[in-house]
Amino acid sequence: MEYTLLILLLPMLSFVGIGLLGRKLSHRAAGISGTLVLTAVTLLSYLTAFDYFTTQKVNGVWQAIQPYNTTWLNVGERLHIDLGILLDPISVMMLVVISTVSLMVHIYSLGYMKGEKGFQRYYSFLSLFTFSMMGLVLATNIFQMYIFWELVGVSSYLLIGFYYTKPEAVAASKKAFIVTRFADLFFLIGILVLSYFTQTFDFEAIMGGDGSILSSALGTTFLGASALTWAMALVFIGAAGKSAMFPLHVWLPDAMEGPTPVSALIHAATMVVAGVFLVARLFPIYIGFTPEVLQGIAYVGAFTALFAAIIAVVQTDIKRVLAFSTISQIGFMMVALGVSTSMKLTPEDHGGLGYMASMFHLFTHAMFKSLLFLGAGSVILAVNSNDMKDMGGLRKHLPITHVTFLVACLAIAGIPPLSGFVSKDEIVTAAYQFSTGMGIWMTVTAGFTAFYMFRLYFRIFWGKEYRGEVKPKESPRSMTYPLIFLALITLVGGFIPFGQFVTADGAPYTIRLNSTVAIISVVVALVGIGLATLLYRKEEKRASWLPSRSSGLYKAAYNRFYIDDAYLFVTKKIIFNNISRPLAWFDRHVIDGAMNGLAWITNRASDAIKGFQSGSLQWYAWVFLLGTLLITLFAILL
Amino acid sequence: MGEIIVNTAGAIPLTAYLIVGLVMFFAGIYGFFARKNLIMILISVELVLNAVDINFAAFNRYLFPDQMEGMFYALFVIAIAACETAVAIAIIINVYRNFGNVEVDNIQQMKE
Amino acid sequence: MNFLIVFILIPLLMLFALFATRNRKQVLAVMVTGSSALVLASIYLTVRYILLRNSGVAETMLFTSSYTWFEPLNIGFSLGVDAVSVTMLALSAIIVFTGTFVSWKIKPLTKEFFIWFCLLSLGVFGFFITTDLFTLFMFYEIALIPMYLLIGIWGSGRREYSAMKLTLMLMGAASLLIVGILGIYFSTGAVSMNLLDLKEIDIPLNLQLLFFTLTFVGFGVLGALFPFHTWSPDGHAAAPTAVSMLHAGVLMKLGGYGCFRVSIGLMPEATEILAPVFIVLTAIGVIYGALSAIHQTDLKYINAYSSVSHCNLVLFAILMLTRTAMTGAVLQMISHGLMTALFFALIGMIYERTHTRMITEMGGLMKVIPFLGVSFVIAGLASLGLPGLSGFAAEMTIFVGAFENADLFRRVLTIVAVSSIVVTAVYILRMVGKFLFGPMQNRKHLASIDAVWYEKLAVVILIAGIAYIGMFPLGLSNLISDSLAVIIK
Amino acid sequence: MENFSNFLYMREELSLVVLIVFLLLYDLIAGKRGMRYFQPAAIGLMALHTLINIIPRAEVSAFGGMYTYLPMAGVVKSILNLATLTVFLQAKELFSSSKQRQRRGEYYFLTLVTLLGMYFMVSSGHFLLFFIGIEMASIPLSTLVAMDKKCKKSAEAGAKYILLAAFSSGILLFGISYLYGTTGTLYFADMPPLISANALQIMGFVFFAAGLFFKLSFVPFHLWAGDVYEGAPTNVTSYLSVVSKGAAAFALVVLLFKVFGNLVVQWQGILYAIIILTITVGNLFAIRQENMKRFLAFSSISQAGYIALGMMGGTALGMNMLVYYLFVYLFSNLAAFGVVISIENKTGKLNISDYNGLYSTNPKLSVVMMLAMFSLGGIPPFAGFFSKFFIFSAAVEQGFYVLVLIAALNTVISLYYYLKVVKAMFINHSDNPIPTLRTDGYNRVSLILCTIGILVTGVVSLFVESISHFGFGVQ
Repeated sequence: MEYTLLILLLPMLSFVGIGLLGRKLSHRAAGISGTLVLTAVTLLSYLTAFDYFTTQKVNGVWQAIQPYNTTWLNVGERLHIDLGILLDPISVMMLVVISTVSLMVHIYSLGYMKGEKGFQRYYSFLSLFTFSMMGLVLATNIFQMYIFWELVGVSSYLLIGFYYTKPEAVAASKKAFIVTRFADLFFLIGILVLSYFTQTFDFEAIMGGDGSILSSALGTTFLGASALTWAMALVFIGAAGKSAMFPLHVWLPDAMEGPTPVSALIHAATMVVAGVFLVARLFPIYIGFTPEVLQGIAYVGAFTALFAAIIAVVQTDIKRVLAFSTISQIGFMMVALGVSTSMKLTPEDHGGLGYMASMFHLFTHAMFKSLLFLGAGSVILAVNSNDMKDMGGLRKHLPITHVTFLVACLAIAGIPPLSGFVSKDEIVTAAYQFSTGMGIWMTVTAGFTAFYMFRLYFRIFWGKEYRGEVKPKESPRSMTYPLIFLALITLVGGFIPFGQFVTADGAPYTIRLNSTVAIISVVVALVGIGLATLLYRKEEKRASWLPSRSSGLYKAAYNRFYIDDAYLFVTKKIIFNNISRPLAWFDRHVIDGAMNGLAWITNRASDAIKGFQSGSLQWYAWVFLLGTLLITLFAILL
Repeated sequence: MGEIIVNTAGAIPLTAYLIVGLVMFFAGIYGFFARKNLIMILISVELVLNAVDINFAAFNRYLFPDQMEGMFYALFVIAIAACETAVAIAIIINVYRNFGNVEVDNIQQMKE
Repeated sequence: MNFLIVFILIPLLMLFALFATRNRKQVLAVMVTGSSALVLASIYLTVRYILLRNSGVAETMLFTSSYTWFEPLNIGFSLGVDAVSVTMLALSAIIVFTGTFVSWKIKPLTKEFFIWFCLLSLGVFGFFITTDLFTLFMFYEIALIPMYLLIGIWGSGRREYSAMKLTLMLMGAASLLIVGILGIYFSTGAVSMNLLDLKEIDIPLNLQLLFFTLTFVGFGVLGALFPFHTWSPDGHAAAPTAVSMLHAGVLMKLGGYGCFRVSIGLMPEATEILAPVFIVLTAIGVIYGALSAIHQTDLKYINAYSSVSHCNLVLFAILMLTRTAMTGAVLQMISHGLMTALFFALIGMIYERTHTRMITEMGGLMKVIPFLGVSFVIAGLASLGLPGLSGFAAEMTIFVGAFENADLFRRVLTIVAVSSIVVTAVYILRMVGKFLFGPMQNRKHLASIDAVWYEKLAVVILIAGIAYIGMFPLGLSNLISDSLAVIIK
Repeated sequence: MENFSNFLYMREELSLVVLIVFLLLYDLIAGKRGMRYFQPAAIGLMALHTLINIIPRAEVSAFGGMYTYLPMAGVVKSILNLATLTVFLQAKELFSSSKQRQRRGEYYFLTLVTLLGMYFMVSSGHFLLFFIGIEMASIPLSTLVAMDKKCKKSAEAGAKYILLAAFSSGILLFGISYLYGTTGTLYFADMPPLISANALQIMGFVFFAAGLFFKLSFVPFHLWAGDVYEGAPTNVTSYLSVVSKGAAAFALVVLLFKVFGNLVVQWQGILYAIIILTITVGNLFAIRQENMKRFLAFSSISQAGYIALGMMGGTALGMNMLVYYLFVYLFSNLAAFGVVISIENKTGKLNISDYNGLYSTNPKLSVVMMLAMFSLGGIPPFAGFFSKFFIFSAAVEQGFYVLVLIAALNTVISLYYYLKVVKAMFINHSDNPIPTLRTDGYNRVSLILCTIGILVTGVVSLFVESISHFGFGVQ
């Protein structure tokens, strides 16, 4: 399956080509060529998926294969960083997800970004991102993953800051990059620790054997935990940064400053789930050797899911709502991984259900969340605003957008038989298996999800009539077709026998719905939707009920529980003002001052002894004599 | 060498000469430091040189009477001191021409 | 005749030719010819070197030859290169070449500028090809002094103060060095000052400790060893563009190179003992430089502090005493050389257009000068260690190599050094965000024109180098690593 | 009559005496017209004298050991000759003003007499000849210092010099008298075994050495130097700073090595302290000077400290490097003085600040000055770097790490003030720079000679290698 290499190379070429030619290309040429390349990549991805899932099953278990691997850099006697392609169920699944969403976004952007300055740049960056993301999921070793991890980070930076003349966009891109970089630091340290003990970066070498390679890391303890625990926890911090887990989620809402299709691609469907993918990739180690870290992941995920859902309830910027929704949904995926208790997924042992559910939700979420973002983009383009206040009653003006948006909302809310229902239900089931408390927590979160999504839906498409001066127009076909396509997937995605393809141990599994959990979920979802309908369907008066009832909590949630302010405090006040500024001062005045001080001392010394050269003949002779006598004394004493 | 009779018994001991020399030496140096007139300073230097002559002569006479090195050295010192004095006087006259007096405190134009 | 002499002959010939030139055109012709010749020579040398190595020649150094120079002191003019020097020579050639183009419009006294520039490069090239302690020291000083005039005459800002500070601090370092070098020679009873001969001789440990400190600090000052780095921000900020490029890009590498060749190469036992002290200093330097850079508002100061951070990382890696870390150190030297040269070149070009280097007084320049802006962003990304650009490969080699150490102390300090990647990101993005992005600050800047051909040429060459090393580091890394095998097991 | 043939061993002295007598007679006999050729004749003959004596002879002793010719002394004499020749080349302008024209002959005559004195100093085998040499060198020098009759500073400098020189002679003689008293001999060759480091001998030695330290202007015997250098005619200053200092340095090193070998502990201790003091104090005073001559005076005080590093070890290497240092120092310092003289004669300007913007009007002079400064500061590839490196080697060889470190750190200060001059010429701007001027031909020759010396004597190893054949260590 060497052709998989093309999946990496084509977007790379497209990036370099469009990037170098730049303005020499017309908008149209850049857009079309970028989209064509992506189409080819998508087809190749599908081909890969088809090829893989038809051929690579041995003894009923999906096998991981490496069609391509080459040494990129030697770092030591045994350590070497490779670049290669690893195909296994999750990477193939990710290939499909990424290429599909990316292609949709490419097509969508032809319409959405039309006439924007820097159109070519936009497409070149999109290609860069696709390349990086592909490289990330296909990584054969943890260092390759880190390399592409950084590259997706920078593509995200470049794309968030696409409108670089807007200060908010610049600030947001900077924030996104730095927060994730901060998390990546821990990822890198985790890699260093892990590789120090295992002497390899390779996934298969680390996870393929009987675990003896990890024994030295397990045997070494540092501050009360084994080195492996540390390493895996550090790696998870990296994952948490990219996947916007609390408290590293602050960058994601701001990242919405980027063009909306970018938000759909990067900040909803693909890059932000890289953290989930990373944990899934290293799942055998987490579950086999450091279950305590895995539990921690579950709690972080659960907290983040509800936390973000609560914030999403009160946001008024539609993209922000979606951003917090994304955070919350990724929390679901993390929870699902965290509540797994074993690799197995058989009727007897459901330990691996969470893993499967997580991957499934990753898949479905990618589809409906990108659909939501693209829909939101369509709305924004129509009314030229992000704010709910400027919207309302748009269902008549934007029929296609409206319908597809509704489909996505129903999916995320968990209404059967849409795809979101199936995957989320699996997660909640897994959570109940873990503990009842976790199950209830996740159910409540799901209820919040339904509520805020329909609040969003109603406030955009229902409520007051649209009062803008220009009559909103439905978006061009280049934008609506992707919406329709994604809506279709969302509609039928739930019927994909996902367990047949992706499970923790590679053995197929047939999804069975747990009816109790399913009924509870649906009821909760319906309650959420009902509440939203009640409050927001008609007019604005009722909409202010929520803020007035719980003003303190509302305000706190509206301000995102002041986490951003805390960050701002730490970075601006503490690091910038209280560390960097004094340090700069210290450098100028103390260290440099010491150097200047030497010069000053020399000059002072020169001043101090100038009196010796008094000009007096007798003084000269006197010094002469005294010197002679002193030296005599000195010499005699020697 | 001629008939030089070294009679140390009952004569003035060497240390006495040396003390005289030392006293003259430091008297000269004191004069150099204390006098304000360049001529007087010059004379003080002469005193120093003469003290050295005494030393040479005394050492030669008392310790190494069989050769004349010290004596000759003293002679040469006297001669050279004379040259030095001549030149010094000439320069001091030049100082007088330029400054109008020969006070040592005046020749302090250059310092530091 | 030894081919390496070419690297001294060419700058010498350039010097003589420059004396004879009569107008700016001739000066530039000489410079372009000469620096191209240097580039070609370095390419030829690299190829020859690789071919020789591939054919199985296993000596520590190739192209060795030794001429007696000062017989009474057994001082020879010894030449020889290993992979480290070869790559350094290539780096220097590239930077001299690009520096020429960057100084295309230098005024006043064009001829004099290039004469000093040539002398500076003579020192640099000489330093990298010799293996004799004396000549090493001599070329080190030759490279030092032209800086004074180059900054003093053609600099900007507080140029006189900065030039004097730079010269005196580096001269102070040289005075430590001279004692160390002479001490090494005389205390061993060696028969020559050739490094290759001295390596065979054991120096008593107590003296090693003294000489190691002297030479490491001596060379370290040029490598911006904390806390002796303060010449760098002022000096680089005041220097004219090409000089900043050459100085930060190559001259600062003399420090690391010297530490590696002399301090560590000759005194391994003392290194073992004293390394912790300097590791702490350099680790502080890495973080300290980066944190100081956050607060600066002058582009050149930001980059100078960034250089402090990166150069301390070089020294840090050298002290780790693992082959991987040292390979990383050399990679970092090259990478930082290209990167910082690119930075300074771009800052110079931007300054010519905006007449300010304060990021607070600029904004939105990306719109006006997209070529320079994009190049600047690339340089920034290279500096913050983006994969695919040279900084990443170098830093990762260093980090992994440093982490190979069995003792916890070094590993903990490695983590401290690693954390600089975040801080670096902060100041780079802050800088880029302030002056390239955002709204226009100054209407006058709208009239700026984008890069012209000679500027583009220099920038493109440097970027190509950065990208090439960033994407395909394996060959270079193996070359260096093999060469280091004889020094570090 | 046999003794007279001994004179033939004093070849250099004889040829110099012939030169002196010839010039004396020329000055006496020639009329106004003939005097026009006086300087060319003096320079030509001096060059001839330098040439015929340039190759050192074998070691020889004459007059029962009173006069000892060492090959190294021959080298040093050649260096002194060369320096004197250069000083003569720079002297033309000194007498261009009519008021001093009549004293042209005296200047050359007196200078050469001091040179003869220095010959005696470096070749003597007996304290008497040595003393005569020292006085021959210093008494005429004082008249040279005071030569500018109308100038107050010159008169003051002359008075200071002659009186302090006499004072120092007194101290020196006092020391010799005690050395004589304790050993009973004044021959260099006989004295070493009789020196047993008792207190009286040490006192005698220190008093004697103080006289030489005075000539070398070691701190704390240096105080005269600044004033005298400033007050003397610039040409004389340059002679003082190079020739007089060089002769004294070599005489000292020979005495220390040959005569006072038994006191090596003492004189190493003394020199250790004196070198640190001399270099540091010289530097500290030099940084505050504005007057170029005074500045060079203190710079040369500090240079004397470096010269003394060669004595520290008591080795042949040290002596070789000391002589080599003198050789290089000659070119560097005289190049600087050449430029100062040239500018002073045309404009009368002497301050460093007057040199502001000199490069824009007199590029060549500036470059020579810069080379001189760099060479003095020890910057490669100029000769000063090599001599400094080598003299440091000589000290490090004997394990004086700390001393060399202090000396080396002091080069930083010295570089500071040397660069100050460079900065004035190249970097500073002036509204009223020194106008473009034309240096006279002789001086130009001297500057070219010095420039070549600065550029060549370091890089080309021939010089240091030739010198290295003749050195000897403590005996």
